[in-house]
Amino acid sequence: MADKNITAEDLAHQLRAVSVAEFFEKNRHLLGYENPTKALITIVKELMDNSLDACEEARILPDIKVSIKEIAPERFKVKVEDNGPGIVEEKLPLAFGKLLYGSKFHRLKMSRGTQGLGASGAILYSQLTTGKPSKIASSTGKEIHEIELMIDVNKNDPKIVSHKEEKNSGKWHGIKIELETEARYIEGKQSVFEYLRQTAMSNPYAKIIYDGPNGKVEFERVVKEMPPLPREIKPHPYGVEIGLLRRMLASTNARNLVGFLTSDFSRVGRGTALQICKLAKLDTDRKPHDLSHDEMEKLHKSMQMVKLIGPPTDCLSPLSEKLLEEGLRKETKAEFVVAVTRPPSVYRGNPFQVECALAFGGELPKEGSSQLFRFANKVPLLYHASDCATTDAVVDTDWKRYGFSQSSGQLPQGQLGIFIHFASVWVPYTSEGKQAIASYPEIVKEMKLALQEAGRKLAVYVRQKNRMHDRQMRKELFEKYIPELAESLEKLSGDKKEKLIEALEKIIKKSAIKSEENEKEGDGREPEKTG
Amino acid sequence: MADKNITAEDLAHQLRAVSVAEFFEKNRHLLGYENPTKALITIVKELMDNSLDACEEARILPDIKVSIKEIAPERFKVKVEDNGPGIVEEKLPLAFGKLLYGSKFHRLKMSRGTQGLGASGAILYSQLTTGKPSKIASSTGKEIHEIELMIDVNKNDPKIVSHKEEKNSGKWHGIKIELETEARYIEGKQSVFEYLRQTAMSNPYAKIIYDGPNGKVEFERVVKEMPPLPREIKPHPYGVEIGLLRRMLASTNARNLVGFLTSDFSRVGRGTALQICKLAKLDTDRKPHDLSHDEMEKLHKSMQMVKLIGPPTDCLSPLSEKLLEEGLRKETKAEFVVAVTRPPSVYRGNPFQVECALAFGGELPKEGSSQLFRFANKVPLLYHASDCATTDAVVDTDWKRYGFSQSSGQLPQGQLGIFIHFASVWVPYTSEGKQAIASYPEIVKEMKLALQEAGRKLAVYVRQKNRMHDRQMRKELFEKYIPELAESLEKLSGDKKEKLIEALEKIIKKSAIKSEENEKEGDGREPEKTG
Amino acid sequence: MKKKETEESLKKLGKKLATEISKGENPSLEVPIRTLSNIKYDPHHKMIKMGSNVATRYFFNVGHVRKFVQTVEAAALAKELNGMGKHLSLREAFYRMKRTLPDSNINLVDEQEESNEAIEDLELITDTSREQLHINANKMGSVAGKIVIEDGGDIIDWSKMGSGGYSLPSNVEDIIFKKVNAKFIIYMEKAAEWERLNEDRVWEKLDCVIISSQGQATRGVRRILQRLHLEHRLPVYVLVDNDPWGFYIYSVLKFGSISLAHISEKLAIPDAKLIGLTVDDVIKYDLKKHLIKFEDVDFKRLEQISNYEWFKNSKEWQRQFKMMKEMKSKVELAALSSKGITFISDTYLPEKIKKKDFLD
Amino acid sequence: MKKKETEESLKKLGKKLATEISKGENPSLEVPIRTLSNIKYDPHHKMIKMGSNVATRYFFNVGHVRKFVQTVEAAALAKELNGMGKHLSLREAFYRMKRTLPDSNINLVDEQEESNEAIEDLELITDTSREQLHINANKMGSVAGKIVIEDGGDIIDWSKMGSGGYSLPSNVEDIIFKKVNAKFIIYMEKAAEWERLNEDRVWEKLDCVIISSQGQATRGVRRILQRLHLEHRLPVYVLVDNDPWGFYIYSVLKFGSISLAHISEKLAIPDAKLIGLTVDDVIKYDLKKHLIKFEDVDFKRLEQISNYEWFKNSKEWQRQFKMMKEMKSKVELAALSSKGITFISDTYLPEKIKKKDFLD
Repeated sequence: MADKNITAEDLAHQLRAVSVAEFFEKNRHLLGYENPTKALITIVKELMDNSLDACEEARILPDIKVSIKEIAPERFKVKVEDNGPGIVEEKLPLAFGKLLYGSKFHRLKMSRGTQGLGASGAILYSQLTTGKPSKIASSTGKEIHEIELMIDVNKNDPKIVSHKEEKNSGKWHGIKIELETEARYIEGKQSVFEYLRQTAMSNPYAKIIYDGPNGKVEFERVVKEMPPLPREIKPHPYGVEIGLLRRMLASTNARNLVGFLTSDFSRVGRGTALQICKLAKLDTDRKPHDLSHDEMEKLHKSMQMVKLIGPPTDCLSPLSEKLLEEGLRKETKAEFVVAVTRPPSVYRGNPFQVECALAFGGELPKEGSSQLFRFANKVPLLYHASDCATTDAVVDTDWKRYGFSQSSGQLPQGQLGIFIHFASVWVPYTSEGKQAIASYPEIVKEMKLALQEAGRKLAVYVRQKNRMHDRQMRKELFEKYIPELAESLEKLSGDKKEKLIEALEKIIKKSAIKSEENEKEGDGREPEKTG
Repeated sequence: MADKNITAEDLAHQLRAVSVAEFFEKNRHLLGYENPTKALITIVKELMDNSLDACEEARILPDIKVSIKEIAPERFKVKVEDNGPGIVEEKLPLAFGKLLYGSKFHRLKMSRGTQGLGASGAILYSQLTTGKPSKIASSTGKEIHEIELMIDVNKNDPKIVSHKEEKNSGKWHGIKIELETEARYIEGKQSVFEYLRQTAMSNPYAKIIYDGPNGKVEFERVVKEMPPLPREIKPHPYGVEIGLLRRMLASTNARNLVGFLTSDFSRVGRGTALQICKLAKLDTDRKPHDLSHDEMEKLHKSMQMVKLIGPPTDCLSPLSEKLLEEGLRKETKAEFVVAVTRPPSVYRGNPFQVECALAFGGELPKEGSSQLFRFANKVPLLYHASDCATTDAVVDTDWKRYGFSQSSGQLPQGQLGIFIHFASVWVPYTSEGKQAIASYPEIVKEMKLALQEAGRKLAVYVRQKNRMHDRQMRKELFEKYIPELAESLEKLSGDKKEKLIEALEKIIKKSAIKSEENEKEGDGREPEKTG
Repeated sequence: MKKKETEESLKKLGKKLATEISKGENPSLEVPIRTLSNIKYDPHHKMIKMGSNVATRYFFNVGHVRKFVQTVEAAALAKELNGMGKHLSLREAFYRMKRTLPDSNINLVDEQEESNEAIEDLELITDTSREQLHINANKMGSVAGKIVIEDGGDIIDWSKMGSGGYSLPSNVEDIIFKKVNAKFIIYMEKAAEWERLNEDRVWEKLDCVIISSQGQATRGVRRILQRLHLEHRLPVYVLVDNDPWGFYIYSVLKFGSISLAHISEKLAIPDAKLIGLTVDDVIKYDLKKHLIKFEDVDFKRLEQISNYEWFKNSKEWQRQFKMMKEMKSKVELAALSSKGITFISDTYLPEKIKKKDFLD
Repeated sequence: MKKKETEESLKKLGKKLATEISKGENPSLEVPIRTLSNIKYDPHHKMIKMGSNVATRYFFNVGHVRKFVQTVEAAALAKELNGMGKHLSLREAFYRMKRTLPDSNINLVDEQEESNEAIEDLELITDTSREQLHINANKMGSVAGKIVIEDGGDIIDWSKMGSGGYSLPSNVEDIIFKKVNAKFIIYMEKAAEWERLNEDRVWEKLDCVIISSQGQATRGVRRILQRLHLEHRLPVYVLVDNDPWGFYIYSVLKFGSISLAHISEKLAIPDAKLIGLTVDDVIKYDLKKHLIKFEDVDFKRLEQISNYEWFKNSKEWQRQFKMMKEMKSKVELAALSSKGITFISDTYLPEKIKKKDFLD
């Protein structure tokens, strides 16, 4: 072959479809597997996300066990077990053995996972680095199915290596998954442990048992209620691009435009639908399938022009102030915690909601910068803090007002923990790693409002605490200076030192109350008088 | 539905496959469509890459026309036409209307595109933002096929809107593609114009005509030879992970292990194959399909343990020093250009090769930092310069040695253009945007060696140029100081000023030669003598 | 002579405070405010003076207590020094005041800044000068010329001081002028310039006194200039570089300064005149080739000075400022030596004085 | 007296260069090198001295030409000054040398730094001192005590100088000592300290001379100390703060300095002794509560000084350095006033002198 000229026919022979699995195997960094350290965290995160989502949908308080054991240098066995509803036998292979397969991609509703790439991605990475199948056990409460699974990368299809069915005397339900992987284990700010610790903060109704290379830790359940289940919503007209509108028109069951607009979108009533048609100069009886391209463009434009209220927000499931406070208090042992849940808001047609909490004192580090804990849809974000909307919001907030020192462009200083949770049906991550939230002005603004409200509440507490301390200090201060004054004054006036001290001590008792009233002068400035 | 508890059965009903097209539509930033400015550059880049790759494989000197016209605010019509081999009619819809479909994913050979996501991604983005089909015309030299195409996003399949066949009296061959898109057009460092300008630098055998919103520009062909066509190679044992080995074992046509190793890998002869089997304690006659997992692991380990020469490097197609120099000279009008092509090298089993060129003077900016032009497989990199191995290599090179000032950690200062080309079968991009090369030590080292060699050659030129200038300056300098010296000396010694001046003028003529020899002293330091 | 008065006013202060204490009141000090807002130019007396704004400082106030005690301690120290007839430098006074409060690790003063402020406040409270409180400022300055003084019992003839001159003390209150044959005084900002004039015996040829400090004139120098001016009517001519800093030295000598506004009467010489260098001198004496380019800081200073109330209505001064601003450069006195080694003594000064070519 | 010699050596230099030029040679100057590598401690004479390394500077050398012409111009100026019997300050000399080269915008000197260096080179080339070249250094310093001098025809009695003292000129070469009744000299680094001792009339009570400069002693002060020491055998006692900077002032007075190593013989006083403050004094006089914490820069300076060759073999000095390092603090002379206003004059100095409690 080689240097002879290649023709279009030659090239045609080389054209082939690439399977999704092949693509992600080669581009594994897109899934968070760019290095062995991050790979381990990604595996745990993806399996945890699935477990927590499943428990929540089934309204089961999550009990999750995570185990990581080193079985050879840079090779680990990872196990995650939950008490969720399990997956029915027929769907088990596809749910874990096919990339881009899941329940969450096509709906508008807040959840942790979205793309059907999480667990299958972990299994793909495991088999790429170890060549071994993964073991999955599932039960919906009846018998237990245990399968060994690999992914046929060329076809992006599951390949079952073995399948066992067992009795389930304990009525166990849930998923247990076990896989081997090449990885590296570290402790510290970006570690599996920290990921689980923060997950416990943002999911205080979950119990998490972690059996890691350095021992066992239990994160206890702090509260017994779960936040309400989010509802699925339909797209809001403001958030729909023309390409998507064309597809919706083609696949709708509605027989005319008004029906299409009212049934396939949220917040569009009959009146609004008529208005949209009128603006687009389209007959309300037109069949959605029959629109020409120009008509579609007009329809799309008109949809952006009518006045609509924002999308419904019950697709969101915030933690609530109470849960936030409990979760944060437990993990930081803070002496004071305050939480704020903002009302829902909208960016680019997507509903979202911001929550924040501030923790003060306790086991938080006394020196240096405050600690920022970032979450999106209850999932901790460990990487890329500097690119994140949460960081922008904290840095832009004037913490001096609330009694914390802060250099320009920096986090505040002090014994402070800052928790920010961003909940949305579609989180605008800045990059593929899903580790930072893009700084849309609407989002940063909501975050700042939340921080300011919480900051004001915290400031009241801190000030009260300081006041008690000040009173005692004041008295001691005057007592130290009295002998000095008396001594100088004796030299100056000739009056006896002892007599002066006695008189001054008397005044101090009398003036104790008065000096408190004077408090505001106590900043060292002298009142001016015009003589 | 809503708050009633959801069971595993309910969840099972919601499980669905997600098409690749749906996935990338929602995650378009993974393909370089994160904002309207970058989207326009990405579209041009993807279409250009395909055209250049096709011409090169068919050994045709590329003639490419790019046209961008604003047809409404933030809406553009983009046309790219090449004179390549074209695509046969049957494959036309799939090549453009299906994501992850292409000729380059499965082979080890240097090329611009790799994943079969380029053109189809551009069409997907076009239809998402405008709802319109794209027009593609193709001819292999016979009749011309013109189709209008959309992508069925749910299925990831092409949908042909129209198909025309036309006579081809002019025997034209190539591809013409025309699409509309939402976008924003800018000029400057990260623009379509700059992308094309740099493409012309790295592809001096191509002629590019650009008809943009601000007028028409032609980048002329500078040379008429193309670099040799790279050959496809087989994987090298050092670069194969166990998961891939497992798949190769399953799909090989070889009937025994020795056959498998010698025919499916590069650089493995019979002797080495036997050695690998011996190390793995595996019978050489074993059928590749029959290996157990443990045996595969042993085989994999043994493959890493034997001594092998590096992979063949004819899979690479560097530009060559001559082409580099011509390309850079034309675009910068530099007064001096020097290029260096390093011998091929290897990182992680992947062959690669570094080229660099330095341009001095001409139309390069006289003030401020030098200009760095970065390329991977002949494609310009416009974004993320600070994260790139090329920048690391330039910054780490000591440019003071070559006569340029440089602050620590910065690019050198001066009228200097630096061109670095990284060629490899697999470019280790730092992120999905394909805009920066990861700083592997092997890669940075090669780049630095190339820069140093070119730097030394440039320094010789610059020094020679400076020397001529210095001679004249020296003479003028002494002539200025002579009257001063004479005047002071008259006061001091009583000798007549005029006489002294005359004597000094005489010496200056005589010593013209001698002072040149003294040159090295001319730095103002005085030679020391021990008295 | 004023020693008794000083001691009295210090004692009075003590008595006032002791009385307040015995009555059970919060003892307080009325401290005239030394911020810019309380300082005004008095065009009638041609002097910068303090306004009448006063702050009350209490002992029983967390923000005041430390300064309050420091001020009283400064008063006690001043009383002791007056009693002994001894003087202390500011640094020594700091060490005298520094002591540790019982049962604590707090010092009454930690930084000299604190004792300095206490002493300044005390000057204001008791309407005395630091010299009267027996606290010395810096010692700096030489003098030569046709005057004989008596100081500490010694008779000193300033015209018989060889090449070095008489070294001025920091406190000149006790100097007695025995014989004054000088007709005027030239004050210059640099000791090198003084040596030039002394070597050339300018004071002998022109019947005058030459005095220098270094840069800004010290309090001792300003006081002796003022005393000779007031007690013996000697005109004072100021010789400085042609730059905003030289002008500022002149301004302080003549009108007083903001930081010492409270004792302007004891320091300022409203009739002092500038004998050079003016911008006109630069042109007339052909010094343009020795221009030193202005820096940003020079422009700023010039801008400030040209806005001083006391220069604002002077056409002549505004002309100087404008020319300097256009010239964008300054010129040093030393540049006169480019015209000849003794040019300043033989030509420049005699000419200026003969023509009465002064800037007022 | 040495004036003729100076003029001769300057003329000789000119003749040498003119001869070279007329022979068609590249005229050259041999300049002793002033870098650290060419400076050595001479333990025999107890002085820092210049080594014998020399650099040759050519006119026809791009790197040398400017400095070459500057040096010759400095020589021409010095010859002129000697001829006139006049002196110039360094700044005035700069202006005298500054001129623009014909047909160019180059000045012969642009910065005073350049003329200063040319003058220093000239001192080395002609083996003269700046005083002999008639270029004045800074003027700074007061003196009082039991000595009578004659200077420029005036008779000046240093014991009749009131509260101010005699102001020392920058050039003391021409001073004649008429009557010397003092037994020793106390040199102190601060003028405030000098005023303390003068007010307390220490020079009278202890039969001595008190001299101060400000910080590092000026050349004039060092020369007068050396002249009194050599010509009248007066011991010199140095009174400085207890810190590395005080020790350094002592070191320079005694052994000379690196920058003026070429004229150590004319400035250094190898027999000078430190009268305080030593670390022992700090302990003995109970000054520990006035410690001022060392900064990094103090530690560095102490480290440098303790490594000086001339201190390296002195057990006593190394003991001081070690104690200071452990104390991590310095103490100022002014702190003695915390013991009593006149404590330094009444107790400290008399005790130290009586017990000959000096550090050598």
